[in-house]
Amino acid sequence: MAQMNMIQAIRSALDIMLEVDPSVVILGEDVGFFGGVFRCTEGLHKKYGEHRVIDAPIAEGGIIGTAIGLGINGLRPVAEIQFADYIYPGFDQVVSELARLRYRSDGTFYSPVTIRTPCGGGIRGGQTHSQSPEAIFTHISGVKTVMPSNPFDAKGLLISAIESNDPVVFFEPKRIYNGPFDGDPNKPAVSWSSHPLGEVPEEYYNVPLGKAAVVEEGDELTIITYGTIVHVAQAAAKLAGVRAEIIDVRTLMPLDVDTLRQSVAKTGRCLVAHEATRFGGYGAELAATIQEECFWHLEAPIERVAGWDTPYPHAFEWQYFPGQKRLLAGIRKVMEAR
Amino acid sequence: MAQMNMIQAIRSALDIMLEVDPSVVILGEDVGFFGGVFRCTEGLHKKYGEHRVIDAPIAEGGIIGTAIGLGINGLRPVAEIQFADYIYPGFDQVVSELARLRYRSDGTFYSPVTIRTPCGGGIRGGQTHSQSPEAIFTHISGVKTVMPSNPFDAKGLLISAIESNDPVVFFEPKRIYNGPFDGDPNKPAVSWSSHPLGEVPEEYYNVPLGKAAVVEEGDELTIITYGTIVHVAQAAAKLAGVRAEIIDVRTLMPLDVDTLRQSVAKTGRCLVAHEATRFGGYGAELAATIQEECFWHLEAPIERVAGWDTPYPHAFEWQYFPGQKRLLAGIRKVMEAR
Amino acid sequence: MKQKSRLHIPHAAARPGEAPDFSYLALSLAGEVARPATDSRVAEIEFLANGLVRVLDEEHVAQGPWNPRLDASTLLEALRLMMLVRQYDDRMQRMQRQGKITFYMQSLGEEAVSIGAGLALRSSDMLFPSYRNQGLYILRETGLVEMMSHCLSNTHDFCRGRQMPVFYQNAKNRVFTISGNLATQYPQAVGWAMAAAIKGNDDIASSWVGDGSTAEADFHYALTFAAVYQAPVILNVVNNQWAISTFQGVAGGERRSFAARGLGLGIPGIRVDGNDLLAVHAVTEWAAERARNGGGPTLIELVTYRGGAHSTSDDPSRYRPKDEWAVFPLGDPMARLKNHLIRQGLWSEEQHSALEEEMKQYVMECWKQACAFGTMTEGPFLDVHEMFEDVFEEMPQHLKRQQAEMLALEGL
Amino acid sequence: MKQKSRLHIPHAAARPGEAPDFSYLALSLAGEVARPATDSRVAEIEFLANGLVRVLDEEHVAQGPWNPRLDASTLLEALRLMMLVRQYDDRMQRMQRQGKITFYMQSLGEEAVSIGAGLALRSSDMLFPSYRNQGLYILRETGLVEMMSHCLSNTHDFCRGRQMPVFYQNAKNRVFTISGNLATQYPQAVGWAMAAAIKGNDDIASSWVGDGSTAEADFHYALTFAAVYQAPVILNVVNNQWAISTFQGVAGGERRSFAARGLGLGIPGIRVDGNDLLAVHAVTEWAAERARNGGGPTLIELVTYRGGAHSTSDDPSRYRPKDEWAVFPLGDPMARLKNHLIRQGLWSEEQHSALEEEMKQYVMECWKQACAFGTMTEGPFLDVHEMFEDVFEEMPQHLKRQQAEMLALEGL
Ligand SMILES: Cc1ncc(C[n+]2csc(CCOP(=O)(O)OP(=O)(O)O)c2C)c(N)n1
Ligand SMILES: Cc1ncc(C[n+]2csc(CCOP(=O)(O)OP(=O)(O)O)c2C)c(N)n1
Ligand SMILES: [Mg+2]
Ligand SMILES: [Mg+2]
Repeated sequence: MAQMNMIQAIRSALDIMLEVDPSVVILGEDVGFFGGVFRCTEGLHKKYGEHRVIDAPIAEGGIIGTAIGLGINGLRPVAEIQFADYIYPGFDQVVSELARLRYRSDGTFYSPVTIRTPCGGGIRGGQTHSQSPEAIFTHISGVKTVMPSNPFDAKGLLISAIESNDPVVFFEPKRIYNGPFDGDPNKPAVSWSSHPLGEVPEEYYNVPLGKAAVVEEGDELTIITYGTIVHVAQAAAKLAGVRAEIIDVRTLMPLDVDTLRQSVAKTGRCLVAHEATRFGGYGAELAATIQEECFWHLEAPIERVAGWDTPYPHAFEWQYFPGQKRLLAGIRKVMEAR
Repeated sequence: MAQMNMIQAIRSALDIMLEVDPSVVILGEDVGFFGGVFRCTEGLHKKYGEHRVIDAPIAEGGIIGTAIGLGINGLRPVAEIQFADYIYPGFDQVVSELARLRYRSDGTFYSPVTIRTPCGGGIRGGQTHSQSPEAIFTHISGVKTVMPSNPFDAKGLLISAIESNDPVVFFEPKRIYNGPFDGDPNKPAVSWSSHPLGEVPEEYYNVPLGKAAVVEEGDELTIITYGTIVHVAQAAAKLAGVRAEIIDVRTLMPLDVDTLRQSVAKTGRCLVAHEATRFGGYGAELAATIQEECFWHLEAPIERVAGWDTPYPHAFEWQYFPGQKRLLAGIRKVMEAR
Repeated sequence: MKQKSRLHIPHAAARPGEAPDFSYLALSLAGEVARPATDSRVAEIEFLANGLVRVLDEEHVAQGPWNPRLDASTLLEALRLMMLVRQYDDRMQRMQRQGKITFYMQSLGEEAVSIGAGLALRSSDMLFPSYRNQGLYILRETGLVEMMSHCLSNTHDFCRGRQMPVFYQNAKNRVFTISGNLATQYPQAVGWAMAAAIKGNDDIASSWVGDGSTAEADFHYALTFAAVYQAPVILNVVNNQWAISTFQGVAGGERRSFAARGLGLGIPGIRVDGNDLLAVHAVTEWAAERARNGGGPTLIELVTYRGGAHSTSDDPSRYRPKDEWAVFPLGDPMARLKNHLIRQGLWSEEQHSALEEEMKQYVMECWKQACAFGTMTEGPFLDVHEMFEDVFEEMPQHLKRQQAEMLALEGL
Repeated sequence: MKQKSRLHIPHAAARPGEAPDFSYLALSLAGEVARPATDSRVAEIEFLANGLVRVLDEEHVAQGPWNPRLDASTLLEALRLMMLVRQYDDRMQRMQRQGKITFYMQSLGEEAVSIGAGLALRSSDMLFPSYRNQGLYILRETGLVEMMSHCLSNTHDFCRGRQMPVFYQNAKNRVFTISGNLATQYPQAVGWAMAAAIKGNDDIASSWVGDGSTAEADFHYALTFAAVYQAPVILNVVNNQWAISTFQGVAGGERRSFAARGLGLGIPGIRVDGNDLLAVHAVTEWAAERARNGGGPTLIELVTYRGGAHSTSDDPSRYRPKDEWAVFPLGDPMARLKNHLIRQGLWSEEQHSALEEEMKQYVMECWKQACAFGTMTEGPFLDVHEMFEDVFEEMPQHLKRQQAEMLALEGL
């Protein structure tokens, strides 16, 4: 076991996969000699060579398009998109090609591409370095969508994603790269070393795709969330003094409905939370599913707490970010509803 | 009053706007000399000239990107994307630019672009000529999303969209271009002339954005839908023999929540239906919103009927398409739930 | 607007009712363009992007340095394949007109583009075609019955009814699955070629897009990545003068050849007579040798003409003169190869019509066999439950549920 | 892999610890490159994309046909503006280091790119800058206090705190709002220019992207649409040798100049010494005249060097030699213009340092004024309710609800 932050955990996953599988290649902007703007590929260029950790031109569509071709020819590409806010130029190759290849060719062609991309705000990045566009990917048939909330999961899920023969879009909440974040920007930053899930095995292991994690058990309320907000939810639940069962979805698509159903059937109350904008966000799918699956158990409407339906404003980052206050208000609303 | 099908109604809207507003320009693939692959711009090139109805290179991102520039310089562009399945190369210019321009510049820059694009299946188009990607646009803050279900609304809503200083993505369900479609492909095709909403004024009028239409009044069940499925829902409700209130959302974003709330508060039961794939589809937002707004009125879980979570298969178009059978089953499920 | 518009709008040379006019097409004589060494520096061979590489002259004689000197059997095989493609197209076009299939796209007049290139490449080279390259599938032995079965979406369809007609595939023989989205295969071909280079073998990739498709982002991505990594890839632009209703000028072809598009990135470009099978074969061989030897990508513009409608949904009489093809300066690729063979005494009109007859029968036979695997109206039909397979490698829970729901509804 | 990879990977000329090496940069002498008429046919002026247009020689004397012959006051104005940009950058860089602003990007060493072009264009011409063109905003009288207020996201911020620092805008003086997404402004500039042509006036648009950004789709879209419609636009590529950590070869600059990228579309390209204010002014004037007279677009590559870090989040010592800029063959644009003026007796070291001192004070003054409108820690602050405005022209119901909810939560 070692202490790793999320960057180190991701790097460890990439390092191991490059080591054990000679067909794994990494490409992306600044991922090579430099090691990535967030340092996730640091040292790998030197260790595995410039032919396996490849600096790419600044063209997200070209990176994903060529990655698909690399995959068709037997390699296992891991593409890095520098910020999720910049993935849109590559959207067509994801939707029309990567996600459809296996289906349209009756399984004779597929490309096992993993797309890693940092997402989320809380780093003063303004509207073009803070987005969480996961919902536009979860709606696309044929690609899996993952977002870890801690180093242990980040490494285990990334290894599963790379090993998967299905395409995976792997979102990395950059705010928690260096430490968990409970939503209070005024508190001194904490590091992962003080967090149990900052304990990460050096060696190979995986966390299966498609399985949610019950982060905290409880019987009064179910909070379904993922990414950075997992930590905010834990803090808010403590503040609220409710016995909340907190579920980290981890894999957004395919969704582990059973785990959600069991919990809400038990608690009868449910709050859904994420950082992305609310309207048409992933929380809508969660709420729609829960009311379908657990309607007769529900004692209150399912509440959604999410980013407002505006771009992410630089000056009002903390009013935009769904922090403890907002989650607390949401929890109260669900608990008091009757 | 005249009899118009949806193509004629759309053409009439474009004709009027080109006539009354010299700043209106149309650009898109094959929209000029040829008049568009679905004939929506037929004759306009000849009537208004090649400088206002412009044949564009095959580059959806270029069409939207230059349209934004045309708009910034005082013109009012209407861009046609030949099929909604091909809008993805232009997605970045829509999300990162068109939708954000007003916000990021504090209103000093904006571009009143309308993007028209045919969507939906039922025309044997297979997986790349049948998609309904509205949900990935409704999630984007800063763009309005519209989908008419008949000629009268198509003309009125398109005029409102063009007149709006906000960007609008205007989806045209191509299956009902020439006539309403109740979901039964074996029945002989009916034309709009037999439909009351095929009666369209020749002259200018508009249908405001952001207002849903109650297509049929009822007190047993609320069916919320839009586009082609409006007609399928009407047929299915008749078959089911339920007094269903059928609501055509028309404008998906911003959503007319009041009309939905009033109806479900009255009926206590709700079915949401659309052609797009189910997971993370627009129906999820509708269901999530309804259970938030009307929880205490609900006597049954909100049911979603939608396209399956697969690409649109050529051979199984009618098993994919949410037709009468599927809606009927959904209606029964909602009505029988207790 | 007060003032008059100063915007330049490209104009097609001729529209319906006007006399066809191909004076805009820069032509060279057969044998006129030099053939440089395949390891030449790009700066020294820019002329290849301006001229028009041609081998067959007006008398159907092979001329000049680009003559690939193909033996008789190869030439006859090329003619046979082109004839077969045309017969196949003809049959399928008519089957669509009779409502037997939902959609079809011919390659009428462009047969040499696929056959000439396909014969010049190795079977280990990977092909990324566009929807007008059916010739490549036929050449790579995909089987007419299989291709027809695909167009019928029947039980023998290699993509199990997932795609509409003409979106062929042949993984076994290294021909990629065609996409409905224009040009997406272009950067994929570059990526495939990069992988070949990374593996250190000398396979190459070749891809095709139309003139109109060059405006798409994927064209730019492909050229950029191919240039940066010197990928062993051949990027073909099939300039058949039209993109549905817009002529090649709307794609930026008014001022410079499409072959020149890569020069600014240091990618050599060759403009070739796409209706001259020998020329197409020769330039493909040249580019393949260059790529295999580490010389990187080549962009080839194949000048040809779309002899038929864009697709069965299209009506070209609305936007171009009916008789354009008849006066197209580069003629009909099949007739030209046929006359070349006859001229050499390797072939005769009699043999030609005999083979044509034979093929008609064969294609008819194939159609019957294909129909035995099911038609749109008569079974056998594909199992509807299969529509949920291959979205992912393993079917996730929500798809299993939807599959069960659907089967119940269908009473299965 | 068994065999060795044959993939070509571009290599930076020098990495940390190695001696800087700019031998890959093709240079011309001042005055060496001819100046053709602005209505020349593209084919006749391809040489402009290969050479390097330079006016100032080693002795700081203006040479040759591209000498714009600017009068003393214009030259002094240019120097003043470049100095002001640098002083502004220097102040803001330090303010970021002190935590007063969240982020900053300098244009150190690239000042002539913006000032040279800006002075050659009309105030009615529309500018679509990249984030390293602060010079254009300063030249178009955006106001340092306003620009600083933006970087502070304070009550005087022209975008009301909506964007992070350096994403300036100036609608009144026709400078577009900067986007965080690379190259998106490029096709927008072309569209703006198309509209000018449609309206029939002779305004032109000009846009800037970096060398790395040319790989994006929007670069291709812009060139294609500009060529097809002959839009009156100047498309500038600022080749400062680096794109964060990757050198210009990774963007495809290894084999051919960026100026040559448009030749395949019939767009003339000019490669110019981006650190020579006179040369930048001259080529911009040339392209503007060509565009205004209906000659269509011109692509200009400005060869320069990114003197500072990519941004305050970057550490270039990890990927390039520390002393590269010091030996960059095209030197420091400000020093070169200064020496040119001194050489002509129009300026002196004393005047220069005096003006520099004066400016330091002025910039300091502006900073104080800006801070009076609020800092990150001290008020006044923007009204938080404003964050819901301008998503749409009128606030829809759901945003009103969210606004009310937020205000309640904030206890406002
Ligand atoms: C991304 C995308 N945009 C638009 C279309 C619609 N479309 C299909 S074919 C075609 C014309 C293509 O012309 P060209 O590239 O010249 O090929 P050709 O048909 O002439 O062989 C268009 C616009 C599409 N299939 N994909
Ligand atoms: C679409 C997009 N992809 C990636 C980025 C991240 N990014 C910001 S600047 C930059 C490098 C740009 O280099 P260049 O175009 O040469 O401009 P320079 O910084 O050298 O002026 C990158 C990759 C972005 N902002 N937008
Ligand atoms: Mg074509
Ligand atoms: Mg740069």
